[in-house]
Amino acid sequence: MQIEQLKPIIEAALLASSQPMTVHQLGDLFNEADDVDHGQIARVLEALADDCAGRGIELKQVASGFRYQVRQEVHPWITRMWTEKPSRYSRALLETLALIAYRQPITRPEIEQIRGVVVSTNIIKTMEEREWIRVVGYRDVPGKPALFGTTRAFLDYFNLKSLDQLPPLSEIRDMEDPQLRFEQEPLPVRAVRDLPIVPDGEIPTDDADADDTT
Amino acid sequence: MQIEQLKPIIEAALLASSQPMTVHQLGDLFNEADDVDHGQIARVLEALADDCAGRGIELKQVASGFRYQVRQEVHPWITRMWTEKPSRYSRALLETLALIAYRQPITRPEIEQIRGVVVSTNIIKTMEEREWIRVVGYRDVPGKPALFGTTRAFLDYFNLKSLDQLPPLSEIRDMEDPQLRFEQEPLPVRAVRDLPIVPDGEIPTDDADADDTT
Amino acid sequence: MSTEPIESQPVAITQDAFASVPQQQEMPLAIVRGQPMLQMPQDLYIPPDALEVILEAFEGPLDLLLYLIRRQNLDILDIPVAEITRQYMTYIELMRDVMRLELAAEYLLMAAILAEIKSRLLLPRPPIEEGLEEDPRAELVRRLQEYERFKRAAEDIEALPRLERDTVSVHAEVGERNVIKMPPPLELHELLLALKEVMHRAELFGHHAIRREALSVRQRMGELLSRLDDNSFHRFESLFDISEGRYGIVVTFLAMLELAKEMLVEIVQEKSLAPIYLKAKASQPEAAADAATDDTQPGEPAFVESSNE
Repeated sequence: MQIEQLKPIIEAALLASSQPMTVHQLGDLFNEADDVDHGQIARVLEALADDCAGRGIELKQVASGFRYQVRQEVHPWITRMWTEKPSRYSRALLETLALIAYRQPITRPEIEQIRGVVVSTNIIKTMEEREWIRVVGYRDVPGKPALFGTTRAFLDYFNLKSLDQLPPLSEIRDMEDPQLRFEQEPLPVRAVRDLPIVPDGEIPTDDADADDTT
Repeated sequence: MQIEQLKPIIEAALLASSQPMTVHQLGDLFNEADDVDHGQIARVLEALADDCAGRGIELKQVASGFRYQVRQEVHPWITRMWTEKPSRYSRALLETLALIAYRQPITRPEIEQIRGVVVSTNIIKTMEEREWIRVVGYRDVPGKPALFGTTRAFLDYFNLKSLDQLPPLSEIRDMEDPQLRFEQEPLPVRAVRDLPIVPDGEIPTDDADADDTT
Repeated sequence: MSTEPIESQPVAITQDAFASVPQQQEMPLAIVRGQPMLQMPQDLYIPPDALEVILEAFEGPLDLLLYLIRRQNLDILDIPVAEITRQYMTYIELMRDVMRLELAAEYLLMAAILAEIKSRLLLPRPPIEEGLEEDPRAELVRRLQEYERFKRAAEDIEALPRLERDTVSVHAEVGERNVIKMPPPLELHELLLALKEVMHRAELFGHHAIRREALSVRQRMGELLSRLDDNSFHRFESLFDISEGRYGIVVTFLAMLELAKEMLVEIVQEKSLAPIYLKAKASQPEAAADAATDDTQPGEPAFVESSNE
């Protein structure tokens, strides 16, 4: 089949499907007589993505395949169609999700250790119901806590192809602030990485920065 | 708003909506500051319809408004998306088919007599739909039951030139035990489905941080 | 070495301004018992009235401590530990009413950790291994740094374009969806096993059934019956296909005999040497009586669920 014949079929298939479709799934639409290979499909997908330039939708590749979606720029108008506001997620949920995404597989006690607070069962349940996380195993320690990992649905929801596309975890920031005087002599490597060793003695306090808070 | 600014919004709205939209409903997406009138929307709809030339979808006006729909021409490929996974034939069907193959022409009461149970109409219908069996005549007894025989399609399916190529009954009697055979079959589909959603290797390994987890 | 805790003072601002802005960009502000709370705490001392708000604004003591260090330049060494601890103890009492004892306990634990750090710092250091001794704050700082990374990661995730809020997937109408049902595959082997089963059950493997069945004859029987289906007489010779050769002719002849034996056809000849005719003994009944017989009863299914057996 010619690329030009393939394009309308693949465009229609992606728009007809309720889920993103992989190159493989798109390939299954054709039989031997159609004579279509995956390379052709990939080229068609590229062409279709290019065709979206300047339009209200874009062809996006996420974890479970390709999907057409509304461009972010026009979305504010589209949301006016729906009376229901999109759900907002609490910081507690997002922090827990971040720990699961970046540190998977991870148990609830491990999450609590890093966050310094108890993780509510509700948060775990909400994320499981949304199918963003799932139990991937159990840690072999007393109590056998469940190990959580993220799912394809999580990646799809956040417009990601794979976990590598998550924003990189930030560098560890030093705890010192400009007011603290540092000893000039080099510190042991470990200390440099881990902590600002504040010299004994009085620390000057600067109240000028206090108005940052408002 | 300029027509060129309107087009992406209206295109996205029509594709995002689960229902057809009227010019009036499309107008409701804009507020006063957007300064959009129904005449402009109508012109945009015309332009969007023209843009569909040669594509897999078309912009159609139906009773309750405008909607994008999959073009009739690409339907044959699109319907392949909703292919149902094949189930398996029941033991009852297999036995009935085997008896028809080896004892044709044979009537349903005769099959029932050998099997000791009633042969459901469903089974006969399923095999007729698959064109593996057909009525070859009727027996001259009360009720005139149909005589069934196998078809050329049946032979083709099993790659047989003629029924002679089926093993004789004596050989079947000495066939190995079914239990032994089934063990050699590939794993059931279920096991494959239970595999983790996240493909291996997608979990970012941040070796530098590994010791931070405690 | 210690300084007095700086009181966080609620600043009066028109309530409307706050009612409409429940969440602001960086840190949530709130109304405490009708009083707007503008300033975030400047150290670990939280006015009891504001405690509930603090518990909601911060994701726990690490978050609060991090805030104080980053925003208020609080030095964890500078905390009046005794004072804080005493105050936190009163929170515990307060928390009993609000049923959030667990949360308050986390803050109290933090105060305890700080107290421990401070006490260790105050003690004279052993003279040996001076350079190698770990700062007592190291563990807490490490935890704060680790927490901060994920706090930022959560903000990053929050900022990612996501479905519902920033985009939606789009679809076109398909019209009629005819689901294609794929017929199940069947192995010849499976079919033969089924036959073995039923033959065993019916005890058909008796000596009379064991004879080598001429299946080509059985096939031909069906074919002949089909040709004779029109309820009229057919010339005997017309039923043979010469091109099949001798074997084919024999098969056809045997099939005729078998059909006659099973009384499925009648063979007639007016007189000797006259043409022989064949006719099916029965033809299609007027009504589809066959289909009607057990349509009402469910009977055995044609398919099985793919997972069982």
